[in-house]
Parts: sequence; C-alpha cells; structure tokens
Amino acid sequence: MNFLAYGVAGWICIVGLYGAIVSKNLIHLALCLTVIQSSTYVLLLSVGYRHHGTAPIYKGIRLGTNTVDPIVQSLALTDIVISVTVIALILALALDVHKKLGTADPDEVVELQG
Amino acid sequence: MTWLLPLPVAIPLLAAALVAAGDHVTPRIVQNAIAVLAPAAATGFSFWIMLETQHGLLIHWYGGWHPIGNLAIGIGFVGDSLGAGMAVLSCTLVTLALVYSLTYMRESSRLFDVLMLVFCGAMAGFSLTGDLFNMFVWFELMGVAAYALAGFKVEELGPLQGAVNFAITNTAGAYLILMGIGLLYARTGALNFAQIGHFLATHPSDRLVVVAFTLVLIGFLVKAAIVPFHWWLADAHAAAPAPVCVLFSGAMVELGLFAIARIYWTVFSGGLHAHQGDVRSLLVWIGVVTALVGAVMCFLQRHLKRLLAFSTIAHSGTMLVGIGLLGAKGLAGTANLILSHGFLKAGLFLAAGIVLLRLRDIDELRLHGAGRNLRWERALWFAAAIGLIGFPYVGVFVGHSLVDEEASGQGFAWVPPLLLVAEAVSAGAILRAGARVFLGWGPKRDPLLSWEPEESPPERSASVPLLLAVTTVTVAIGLVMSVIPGLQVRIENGAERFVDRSAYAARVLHAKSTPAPPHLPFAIEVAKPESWAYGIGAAVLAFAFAAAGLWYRRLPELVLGGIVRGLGPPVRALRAAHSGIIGDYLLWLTIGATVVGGAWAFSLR
Amino acid sequence: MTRRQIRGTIAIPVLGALGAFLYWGLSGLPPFGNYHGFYGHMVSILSLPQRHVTNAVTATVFDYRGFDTMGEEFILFAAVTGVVLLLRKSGEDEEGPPEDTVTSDALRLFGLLALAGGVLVGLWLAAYGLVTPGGGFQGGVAIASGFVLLYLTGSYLAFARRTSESALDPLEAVGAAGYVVVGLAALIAGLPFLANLLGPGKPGTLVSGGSLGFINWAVALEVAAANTILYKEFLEQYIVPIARGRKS
Amino acid sequence: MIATLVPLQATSLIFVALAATSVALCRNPLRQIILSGVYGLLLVVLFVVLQAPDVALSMLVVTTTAYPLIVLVAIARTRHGSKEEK
Repeated sequence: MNFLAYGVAGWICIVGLYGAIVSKNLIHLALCLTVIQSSTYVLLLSVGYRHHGTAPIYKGIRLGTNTVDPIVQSLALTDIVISVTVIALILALALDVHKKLGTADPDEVVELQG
Repeated sequence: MTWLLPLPVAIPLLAAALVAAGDHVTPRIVQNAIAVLAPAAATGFSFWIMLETQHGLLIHWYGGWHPIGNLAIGIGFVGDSLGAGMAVLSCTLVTLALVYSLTYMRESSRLFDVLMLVFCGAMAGFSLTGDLFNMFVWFELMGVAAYALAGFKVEELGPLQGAVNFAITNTAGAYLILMGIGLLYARTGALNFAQIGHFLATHPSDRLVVVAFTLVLIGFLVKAAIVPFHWWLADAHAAAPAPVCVLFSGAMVELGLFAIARIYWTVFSGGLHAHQGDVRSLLVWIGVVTALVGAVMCFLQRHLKRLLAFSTIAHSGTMLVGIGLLGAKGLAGTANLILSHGFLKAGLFLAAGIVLLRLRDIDELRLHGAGRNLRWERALWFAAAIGLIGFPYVGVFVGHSLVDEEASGQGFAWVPPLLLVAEAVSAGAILRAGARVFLGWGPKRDPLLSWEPEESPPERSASVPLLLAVTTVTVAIGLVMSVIPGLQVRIENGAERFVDRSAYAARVLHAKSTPAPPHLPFAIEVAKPESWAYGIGAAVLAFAFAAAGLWYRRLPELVLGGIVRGLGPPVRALRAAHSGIIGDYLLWLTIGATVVGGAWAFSLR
Repeated sequence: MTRRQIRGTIAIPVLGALGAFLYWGLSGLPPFGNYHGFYGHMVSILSLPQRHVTNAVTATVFDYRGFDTMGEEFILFAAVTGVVLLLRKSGEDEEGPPEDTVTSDALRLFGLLALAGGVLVGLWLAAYGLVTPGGGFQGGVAIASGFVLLYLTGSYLAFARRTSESALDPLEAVGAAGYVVVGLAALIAGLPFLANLLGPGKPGTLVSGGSLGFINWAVALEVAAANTILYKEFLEQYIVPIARGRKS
Repeated sequence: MIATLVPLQATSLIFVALAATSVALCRNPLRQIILSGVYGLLLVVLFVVLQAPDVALSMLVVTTTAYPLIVLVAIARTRHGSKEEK
C-alpha cells in the first residue's frame, strides 16, 4: 500500500509513452501527452500527502492542524495550466497538418528527413 | 543593485502584452519601436547585471520572501557572471533578430513580435533563476513561444512538421524534468537550487537522487539537442524563418546546456561527488558522439538552413564536452564557445535569410553559382564560416582551446583530436556550400546530398542594406570574441565561482558576503603552442573537407570505391534514422533515457 | 510489419526497462503519507498570520511562489497567441461567419442564461479564491465556459458578437500586463518585485491578502479572455467550413 | 472515518491507473476523448481524496470544458476534411 501511489504514477508515465510511440493520429498523440503529464500530478500530490492531514485551508480549522503540503498543490495547479496550453498548441498544429495533407497520421508527415 | 534582476524578464513580457493590447489602436511604428526598444533595454540591464556580478552574486527574492532561518520560502533570482552572460547573449540576439525582422517579416502580423518578446523574457528568466520549479516554468514558456514560432509559415508542410516534432519531443522532455523535480522535492522538501544542493551534500545519496538526476538531465539534453535526443532540432531549424533560427541555434539550445551545468554544480555536485568520474565519462562520451554525428549529417545536407542546424548539433556536442569534463576551465571554454558560436551561427542564418530573399531559393545545388554577384553576402558567409573553424585568435578559438586543455588535463587526450575532426567537417560543409553558391565551384549535381523541400521566400520589399548591416554587426561580434581584452580571464574567473557550490549556498541561504575577487587585468591571453597547432590543423582540415565535398569525384577510383564501401552503410543507416517521424523520435528518447539510466544504475549504485 | 508495428515491438522491452529504472528510483521515496518537508510546513504556518489568507495553496500560488504564476500566465498568453497565429492565418481565405441555425427564442434565452450563469459562477470562484478553494484560474475558465454554453445552444452569431477579437485580444493582454505592472509597482516603490504593497487585509474576507487581490483579478481576466479566444478559434475551425459546405 | 480513507485512496488510484491505460491504448480518437473525460473525472476524485480541493477544482473545469471542446472540434474538423477528399 505504501508504494501503490508512486507505482501508479510511474505506470501512467510508461503507458502514456507507449501510446504516444505507436500513435496513428496526432490528436490521439496529444491526448497521450496529457496522460504522461497526469503522472506528474499524481506523483506530486502523493508525495505531499500526509496521513490524517486535511486540505491546507484554514477556514474553520485551527492553525497548527495537520495539513497536507500546499507547495505540491500549487505546483500541480501550474502544471495543469501548462498542460492545457501545450495541448491546445499541438492540436492547432495537428489541424493545420490535416488541412495540408488530408491526414493526421504522424507517420505520413515526412516532408523533412535525412 | 538587486532591483536590476527582474528587469530583463519584466520589460520584454510587459512589452509583449502592450504590443498585443494595442494591436487595434496603436500605429505600426509605435509597435515596432516597442518591439525593438524593449529587448534592447533588457540587453542593457542584463549587461549591467553582468558587470555588477564581477563583485559577487546578486540576489533578488521575489515578493520580499527572504529565507527564514536559512530556509528559502520564496523564489530567488541569483545573478552570477555566466548566467548574466547567457541573458546578455539571448537578449542581444532577440534585439538583432527583431531589427532584422522589421522589413524581413513586414507582412507578418504583430503576433510575431509578441512571441519573440515573450521568448526573450523567458530566456532571460531561465538564465537568472535560482529555483528549480521556476526554471521549469521559464523552460515551458520558452518552449511554447518557440513551438509557435517554428510553425510560423503555416502555409507549408515543412514548418508544421518541424513544429510538431519540436513541440512533442520537448514536451515529453519537460515532463521528465517535472518528474525529477517531484522526486527531488520529496527527498529534500525544497525547490531552491542552493537549498536542495545543501540537503543532498549533507545527506547520503541513493538511487532516488540518481534517478532524479537522470530525469532532469535527459529533459535538458533534449533541449540541448544531444544525440540521441537531437532529432527535432534539424526539422525545426530547417523550416523556421531565419530570424527565429537565430534564437534557436544561438541561444535556446545553449540554454539547455547551461541548465545542465547550473543544475549539476548547484544541486547535484555535492551529493554525487563520489560518482563524479562516472558522470564525467558519460557526458564526455555523448558529447563526442554528438559532435561527430552532427558533423557527418551536416556534410550530407544541401538545404542551407538544415546544414547550419546540423552544424549547431556538432557544436552543441563540443560544448557538452566542455561542461561534462566537470572542471572550471572546460566550463569557461564552453561559455566562450557559446558566445562566439551564438553570434557566428546567428550571422550565418541571417545571411542564409538574405540569400533566400534575393535568390528566391535556399538549396545549395539549385543555387549553384547564383550568388556570384552577392559580394557582401559572400564575404559575410566565409568570414563567419572561418570564425567557426577556430583559427588562432578568430571566433571560437579560445573556447575550443580551453575545452581541449581541460580534456587533456583530465586524461581525455583522445577527445581533442575527435573534436577537431568534427569541427573541421562541419565547418568544411559550410565552406563547401558557400563555394558552390557564391563562387560557382564544383559540379551542379551531387547524389550524396539529401533532397529537401523548397521554402517560400519572404517579400521582396525587404530592405537589403538593413539586413546586411544587422548581419555584419552579428558576424563581427562573433569574430572578435577571442580577442576582447580581459574577456577570457573574466569568464575563467566566473566559471571558477560557478562551480563553487558551497560559496553559492552560503551566499544564497545565509546571505554571507563572498570575499572581493582579485582585480582582473584587461589583456589578451597568449595562446599555447598546442592551441596554435590545433587551430591551424582545424583550418587545414576544414578546407580539405570543403574541397573534398566539391570535387570528391576526381579522386582515383580505387580510393573513392574504398571510401564508399567503408563509410557507405553506416552513413546510410545514420541518414535513415533521421526519419522525420515523431514516433521514432519518441522511441529514441525512451531508448536514450533507458541507456543512460541503465548505465548509471550499474555504475553509480 | 509496418514501421509502427516494429516500433511498438521495440518499445515494449525498452519501456519495461525504463519502468524498472523509474521503479528503482521511486522506491527511495518516503512511505506514502509520511512526508515531512520543511517548505510546505512553513508556508502552512505562515500564510494566515503573514498574509491573512486562509487558503495556503492560493497564498503559495499568488504570493510565496507568485513569480511562477506570472510565468504561467504568460505561458497561457503565448500559447493563445500561437494558436491564433496558426489557426487564423491558415483560415484567412475563408468567408464570414454563417447565420444562426437556431430559431427558437426559448433556446436563445437559455443560451443567454447559461452565459450569465457561467459568468456568475466564475466570478464567485475567483472572488473567494483567497478564502476557500478556487481562484482566478478556475474562475476564468468557468467564465469562458459560459460563452461556450451560449454557443452550444446554437447562437453562433450571439457568441461571435460577444466574443469579438478587437475586444478580447486587448482584454487578455491587459490581464497579462496587469500581473507585471503589480510586480513593477512594488519595484518602483523600492521593494522587491511583486512585494505586497497594500498590506494583508482582514482574514477570511474578500479583501484579505492586499496586492494578492489585484493579481487574482488580473489572472481571472487573462484566463477568461484567453480561454474564450482559444475556444472561439477552435470552434471557428469547425463551424465556418461546415456552414460554407451547407450553403454551396 | 479517517480509517476508511486509505482504501478509498487505493481504489481511486487503481481506477486512475486503469483509466490511464485505456486512454493510452485506445486507438479510436472519438472513443479516446470520452475515455479521457472519464479519466479526468477519476483524477478529480483522486485529488479530492488526496486533500487537494484546489487542484481538483482546476482539473474539473479543465476536464469538463477545455479538453473536450478543443479535442472534439479537432476530431470533427479532421473527419470533415477527410470526407471532402474522398
């Protein structure tokens, strides 16, 4: 049980990478990237969790109560915003590729090589 | 003087927002003025910071959150000589690129200016920050602006492919960095470089530290275009507009290397001290391989910008060797190399942009002899190419000789000759392309060189004298980097302070003032005889390779056949590996990460 | 075997090895639930007395690590600029917007109500960010989704009218600039960048946190405008060509 | 009550891992976006049980509006374009 959370984070990263490597569609690939990124949220929040801790919001609770780590939560918040923006950009690129080529299969985008 | 530190970041970012906000109301000339003056101001302030850091580190705690009880609770910028130098380089290149774009990219909307300004602020922040997660934020900001700029010419497929490959590989690398940050935070409870470094140095290091180091290292190696993580660079550079290539090759790739040096010396050097030898051999090895692979691929290109892009990979490998030797002298060599290479490569990209503008093409063979009348462009091209060879007291010379000295001193005597060859091959390719385009030498066909798609030229209304003036200034700065009085000794002094982890931590966490540095002279260092030999040898070899590239078919049948049989298969395999397919690149990324991780799991334990 | 199948076959053992390497490192982490880092602990203890902000996460996002959030806002800003660049430019030759397909007034009214609802929820989330969970980012996204609901009820023209580029682009930029201006204002006053100029305020209320309030609203503005632009650019990719196809 | 939290966390972690696997291995983009919506909601639940309401709220607004919207439009647009070519 102690390791489950970290193991899940590692697994999500690996399976997301596999999906991205064999992806047939740039949109699909973008979603696989979000999966890889979600492994970092799971890792960060699991790291900062404390048994019997409450959320770090001092409304209605006493100062000095056992709370979970607020720093990892703020990092995860930043991370979520970054994820959305990067995915939006990659999707826009995928749309443009599709307009030019009629397909979004990354294996067929071979204009530059060698 | 600590109030200076936020300015190189805040000014370009504010300017970006102002240009975007005023799009529908302010006249074009005001927008242009903001777009040029803001990075110029950022350059000026970075330069001021660099001068101030001669006397010691400058620290700015955002929001006034000074460390409490020697524990950092806020984000700090820590200006040191080398970091400030990176900021100066980045901001200067942005300024030059934006002046160049005033007429070169005239029809382009203000979106171009906005993204360039954001890019400028992100690079400055990345150079100056003293906090791990903050560095990640600037890394991503730099990335987002760069992906969009790489795909700027959306009408063509090439730029889109380049941008897609660039965005996806770098994003995957960024996630690895973030996992590494998560691991480090779990172990040390800190995000400040000095704080993490202090914790790791005072506690035993185990597998978690090794894995965290690997993840962070791989992420930055992707940005630094080191084999086998380099694939994206050539695709992105070949297709992006010339002023954007200037920033990619001149500053962004080097910032990846800078980050490796920064993270190693402030965070890991204490904890991994016992394994220093393993880290050193790994970094030197992949650096040498990168230099050779980049040089060979460079020699096989006919698309001028793609050729220059592979030359950047070759130089990036050399720079990684300088950092990977884990000595102050090698680091100083890399710093010098980054400055001179940055300006010279920028000059070459700008010259290639002018060639595209005036000759409406960017292909070496199709342009055979077409540039005979472009005297000024020809002079600039060859001057910059010779600067990149490392001829004594010209261009990259001092940087290379410092890296070579460090390598020999550390017992890596086999490294300098290989770097010499890599350098000569890549410079030879640039000379060959110049000779073919501007002099009309050599045959018009060459089956050796790979085909690349055409690129649509910019509008003819661009002001050529302005473009030439900017290019001339850029090349000139690059050429004199080895003979600026006092520069070398200052960089070496800066590098020595850069690698002193405990002094850094004492200044950042305990606000201890460092002893005043010695008064440094303004003199040009006299090069050692072996440096002379290397410089001249590189020049001879480079010209030999250029000639071979032009006239290799005149070689006797026996020799040529032997070369083809010996080098043919590996070169073909290398070329086929640059497939342009993102799935392959991601697979290479995992293979590279696994190999580096596996090597360390066995040696570092 | 296709290239992709070969890749997949190689990837499985390589990823297995990478996974083993990750597992090796992750097993060095402290046991789940027993984290004892000083940083989070200090921020938890300090945020209420120092900043009068009950939500320690928001205090971290906007104050202790407020500079990160400035970078994050510009990531959003740059990404939206990039999307506009990539999508607007490639669709330049297309015609103007199509007509609304919805004729029911009731549905239109529902769309407007949905917009009003999204904006209200968004404002509420943003306003109480310093006290309870929420804040400028979450509020901004909620406001933007109000505009999307307006679109989903079929009122494309109403959506386009309320989200015109000439109004949204400056709003987004003003939000982003606002963050930098708050930072620079402190610098000009002789304090560190982003230092809290206005004092901490009263805990647990809407005016707690001083400058944090300004930053919070700048972020809400930026995020709402940026997301609306983002949705608009993407929706136009879909709606304009489809409608054109229907006409011809 | 606190004692039940650990099984709750374990269950949601396992569900998150399963959903991530299905999102990554699903080959059909349209099915994938539906799965990724489910995955997002499971992450929201996980964040709540890990005592991170702010992150959960962010993930909620992102996963219910931003992702589905832009991804669905992208999918629809690519389908529409492909048909025109045939």
